[in-house]
Amino acid sequence: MNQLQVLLFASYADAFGASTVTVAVPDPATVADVVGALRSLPGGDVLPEAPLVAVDRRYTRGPVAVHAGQEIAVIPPVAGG
Amino acid sequence: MNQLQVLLFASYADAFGASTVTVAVPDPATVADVVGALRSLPGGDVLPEAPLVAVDRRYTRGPVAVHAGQEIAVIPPVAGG
Amino acid sequence: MIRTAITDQAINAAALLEEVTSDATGATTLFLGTVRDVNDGRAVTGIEYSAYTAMAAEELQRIAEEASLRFDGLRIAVEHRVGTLALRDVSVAIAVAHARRAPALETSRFIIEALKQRVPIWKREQYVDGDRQWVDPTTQHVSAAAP
Amino acid sequence: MIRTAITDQAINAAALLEEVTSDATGATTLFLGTVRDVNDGRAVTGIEYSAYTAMAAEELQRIAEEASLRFDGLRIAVEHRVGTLALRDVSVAIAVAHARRAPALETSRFIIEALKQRVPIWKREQYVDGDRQWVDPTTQHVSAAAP
Repeated sequence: MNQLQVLLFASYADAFGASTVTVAVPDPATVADVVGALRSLPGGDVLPEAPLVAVDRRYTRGPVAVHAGQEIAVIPPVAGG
Repeated sequence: MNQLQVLLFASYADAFGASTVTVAVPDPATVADVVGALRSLPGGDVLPEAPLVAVDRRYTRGPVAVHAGQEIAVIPPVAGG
Repeated sequence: MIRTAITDQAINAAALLEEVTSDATGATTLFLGTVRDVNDGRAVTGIEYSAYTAMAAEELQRIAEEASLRFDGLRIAVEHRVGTLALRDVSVAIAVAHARRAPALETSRFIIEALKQRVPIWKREQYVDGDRQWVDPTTQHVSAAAP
Repeated sequence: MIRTAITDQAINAAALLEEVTSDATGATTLFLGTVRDVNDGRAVTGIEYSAYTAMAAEELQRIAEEASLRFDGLRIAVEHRVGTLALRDVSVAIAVAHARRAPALETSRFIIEALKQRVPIWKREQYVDGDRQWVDPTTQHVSAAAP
């Protein structure tokens, strides 16, 4: 297992009660593993079926691998403008 | 015959050498009569086959009647903006 | 609200923005036409705008009123300047505000397109070599002007 | 030219207009998003904008760069504000200039639509009754926020 830090924002940060959480995931891990680990934490039911995940400040699509040292963020529905 | 004043602007005013000209037209007259009379004046060859004509500050379409007392203007291609 | 004007004064774009924005609007758009340095491949030093002022004012107002029928709650201010303008001077300003962006953006476009087709305003470009020519958009190039 | 920013300062729309307009541009557009007094039927007193600032800055820049590929000679300046905004405060300003109006108008629209879809910024509305809620555009209404 591997410890990964995940950034949270807005309604997700409120739900988890933190703007950063640490999750334990298999090594190697994918974005889906991170989301699955988040879902098991208190507040995890705020997450939709397929939340947006950004790695190193870019949106990911599909089964992307993640590893320690990357900037991983779960992105609530955006509402800029 | 009737005397009608016609307003000219921009390239048409330059071509006719005046911003107002008086034309003699049948009574009753139409917009086409006004344009025909203008065409026979010096500078009249500046006019396209169907120049835009405004009566009382509205564009006309088709065989509209005109009479003295109305504000008659022949409108060069507009270029606002 | 609708306000339109043909003016011989410099256009204050910031004032138009202020005028249309209200507590109820969430999107404000501004379109500015400005004098640019090249047209049709010739170096332009300025543009002389002239108008059939009485009709231009009425036609511009009619356009804004037609535009206002397309969405509820639009706020519209339009000014078109006449006279001799230098490079970068604003010839036309169209400010539109609405609760939502789509009506504001679409109305701005509607007004500039209609203005260019219908409002009796003409421009004579002044070139570096001292020549001046009336612009004829229907031929996509400038037509020879009387001297 | 392209300049984009996420800022916690008030946006100076007139400065953005000035920045994008050049001797070579003939059309300048400005889009402003402002805080309005009602959303989803509730009286709003202000909006708190927050961002994933590092990514928002990068994503906004990517959007402007994508937009700039669609037409030659675009000049683009975009600012999005974060922090607590009051009624009428400007949350986003998009200024675009081009020699001709169609590229300027279409680019402005392209940028605001992409920004709303992609830039990681969130808003929490503050209501007259003291309640606050995060806005979720994907559900077309506000979702309950943690207290």
